[in-house]
Amino acid sequence: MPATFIHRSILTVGFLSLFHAAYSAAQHRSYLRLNDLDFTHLPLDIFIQTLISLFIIMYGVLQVAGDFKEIKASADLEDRTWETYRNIPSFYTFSHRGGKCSQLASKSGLEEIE
Amino acid sequence: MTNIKFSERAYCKMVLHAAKYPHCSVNGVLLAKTPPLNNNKEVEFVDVIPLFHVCINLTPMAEIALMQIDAYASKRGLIIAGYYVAPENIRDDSFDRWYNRIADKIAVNCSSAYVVIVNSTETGIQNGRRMLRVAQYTDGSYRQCEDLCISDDAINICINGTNEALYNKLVDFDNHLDDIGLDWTNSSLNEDIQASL
Amino acid sequence: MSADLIVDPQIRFWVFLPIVVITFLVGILRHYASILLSSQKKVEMQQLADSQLLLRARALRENSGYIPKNSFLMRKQAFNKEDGYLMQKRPPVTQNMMTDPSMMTDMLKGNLTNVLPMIIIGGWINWVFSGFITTKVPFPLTLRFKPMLQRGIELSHLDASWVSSASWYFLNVFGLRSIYTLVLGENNAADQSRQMQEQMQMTGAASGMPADPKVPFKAEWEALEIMEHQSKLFDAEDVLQE
Amino acid sequence: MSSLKENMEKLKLYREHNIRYSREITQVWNETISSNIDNLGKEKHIILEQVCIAAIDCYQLKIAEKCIHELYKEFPNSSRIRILESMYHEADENFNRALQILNDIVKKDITNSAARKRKIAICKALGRNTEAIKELVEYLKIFMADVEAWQELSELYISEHEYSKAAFCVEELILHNPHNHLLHQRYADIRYSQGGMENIELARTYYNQSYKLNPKNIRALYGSYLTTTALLNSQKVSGKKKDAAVKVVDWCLKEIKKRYSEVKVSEIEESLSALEI
Repeated sequence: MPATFIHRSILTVGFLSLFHAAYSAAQHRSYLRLNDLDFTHLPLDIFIQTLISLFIIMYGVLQVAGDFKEIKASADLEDRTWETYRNIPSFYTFSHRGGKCSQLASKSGLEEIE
Repeated sequence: MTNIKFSERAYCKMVLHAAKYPHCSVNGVLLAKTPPLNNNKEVEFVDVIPLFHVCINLTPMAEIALMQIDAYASKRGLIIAGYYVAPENIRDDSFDRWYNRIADKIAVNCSSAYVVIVNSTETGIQNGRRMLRVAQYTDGSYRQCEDLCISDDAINICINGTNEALYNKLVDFDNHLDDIGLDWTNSSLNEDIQASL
Repeated sequence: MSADLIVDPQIRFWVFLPIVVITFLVGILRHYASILLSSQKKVEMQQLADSQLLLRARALRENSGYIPKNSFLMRKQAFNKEDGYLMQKRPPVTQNMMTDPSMMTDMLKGNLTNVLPMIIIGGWINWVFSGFITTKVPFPLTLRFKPMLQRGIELSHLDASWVSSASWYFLNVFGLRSIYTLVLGENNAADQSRQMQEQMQMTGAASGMPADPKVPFKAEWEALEIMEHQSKLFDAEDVLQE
Repeated sequence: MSSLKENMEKLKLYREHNIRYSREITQVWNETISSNIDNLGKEKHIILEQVCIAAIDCYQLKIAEKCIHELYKEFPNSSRIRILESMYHEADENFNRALQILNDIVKKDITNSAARKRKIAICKALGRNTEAIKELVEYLKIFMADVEAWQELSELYISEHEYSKAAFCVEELILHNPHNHLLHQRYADIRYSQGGMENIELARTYYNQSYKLNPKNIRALYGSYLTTTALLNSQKVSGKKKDAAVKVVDWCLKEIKKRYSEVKVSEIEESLSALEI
């Protein structure tokens, strides 16, 4: 499945939201420091935002990254046929029916039959 | 001497098969009307079934193919009466070299099997030559037959066919085994050939 | 935290960034210089054959389960018998470095592109930018890191997480390697037009071959000798019916 | 007329899938590439090489000449392009000239495997298959791990009907590539062609292996069917084994029919009845 615009924007939104959460957390820490309070835990809203954006990013990445590969080692070979496997360019010969000698051979060998 | 006739369909499919894979050895079988024995003076090959191009000297898939073709042919009142081969290297066109177990098997079924060597070079097709050499295979020896009868229509279809890349439509048994959705009887190609007569 | 040490922002522009840029550019320059100077390594025929032989022996050892037992035994015999592939006697290869002039030039070129710039640029940076504190790693470190991170600054009371300019240079030299692969592409030296220049492809890793094949041959011989054939094929009957 | 980019994509696809579509490639060249050689960017050289080989294959020597010329302009000393040139002469039936070029290359660099392979191909082109086999065996004594050469040798042996030697080559290929279902199937094909009960048993194992590796491989399925029926027909099989074999045959037939009913080609489907005995 090709990555669509929607998936890309989902990913972007996820990242923005995550950064926003991180920034909020930093703000919270500095607020605590200014008021000489001890850090116990993050506020719940920041916590939830972080989690949600994490999942959004995970979803977005999965969609954008493209198709998965099969885990089996032979999976890549499944669609190969002899057609392509036996085709070895370094051993090509050109004296076949499309080549030059075709003209010569057909002159000598076949005219007598006609 | 026997007079050998090729129908347009048979001739075209043979030549197109050779033209589709110019760099491979290809083979196939020829189907004739059932009683070729009564009238030893004339044989008409009405159809061919293109078999292989990947590796023509291995037997298992050939056996499978022959079983199916036999069933197909007998339903239509035809018999496998010959074997054709187009060698990879244009220079090897002796009958002995292309002796094949398939030809042998046909000879068992049908008292006189024919072996056809197709030497259909691209330039040859364009010049409208007939590019076949036919031999009758009896008791382990080949007798070359000289009396071939091929209509001009067949040759013209081949000329047009190679120009329009008609060979891409042809399906041989190897193609069929790679993708069983492809039809080795080539019914649509047969219709095309019929239509252009 | 005793971090009340304020670093002059000018240091950022005149020391910190220049060091990064200089090391990066020197790295690029060195890359191209090595391309210019590198000579096509000639591979000895015998060496090539040996490495291919080893590849084949390894393939046999690893995947023997996929061929019938007889075929495996036949091959094992061919490799391991008295005068088999792995037991061939051949004259010992003595490659004397001093007598082979091409080895000498190769060594010289290696020095020229790797060691020399390192010394010169390092010395130069030490001379120009010596004595600055450039940056601070964002975590506390023990005192043992001091000689590594604070080369050129002899202050025993300075926190170990501060980095001096000379150390910053060395960090860059080693740390920029992955950036080079990013900029210059994977496997650095080889790009496409270069491949064209050479031949199709060299099968087998001939370059990594030691001069004396005896040792890997012996190891391979031993491994093959103790090997038992164990079929890895699926059992014929039950494969199809699940 | 399709755009240049599309055509480049197409050529890339052909390259990746390694298909010998020489006619199509030269057609693409005539359509767009020939007038846009300098707009190919990074892929220029590889495309020129590809087109050159395709053109040689179709006996369109003018195109090939142009490609070789372009490549020589940039890499005047490359042995890879010298090999292309020798291929050009080969297609032109000027085998002596081609051999001369190849011999030169080998003389300069004895490790050049591509040139050696071309020399073997020339032998084959001249129809001297036995000589080609001999040369190839010599080649494989040095380049023992060259998979392509083993593959070629196996095909040559098959064309000479020397099945046991061909089987040896395919075994070698399997060793280098044990998860390739095609090789297992080919090995089984060869063993079956050899004949004899032992070989058919072996073929059966390998068809099953191939089917296991890739259930889409219909040849393997047909092969299992064929070998198991052969097994049934032989006298030496005991009762218990026979029952199992009958089961396998039935299963194979069912599976084959299922495949065919999925694609719906009625004319072929009816011919399948021939398989039932």
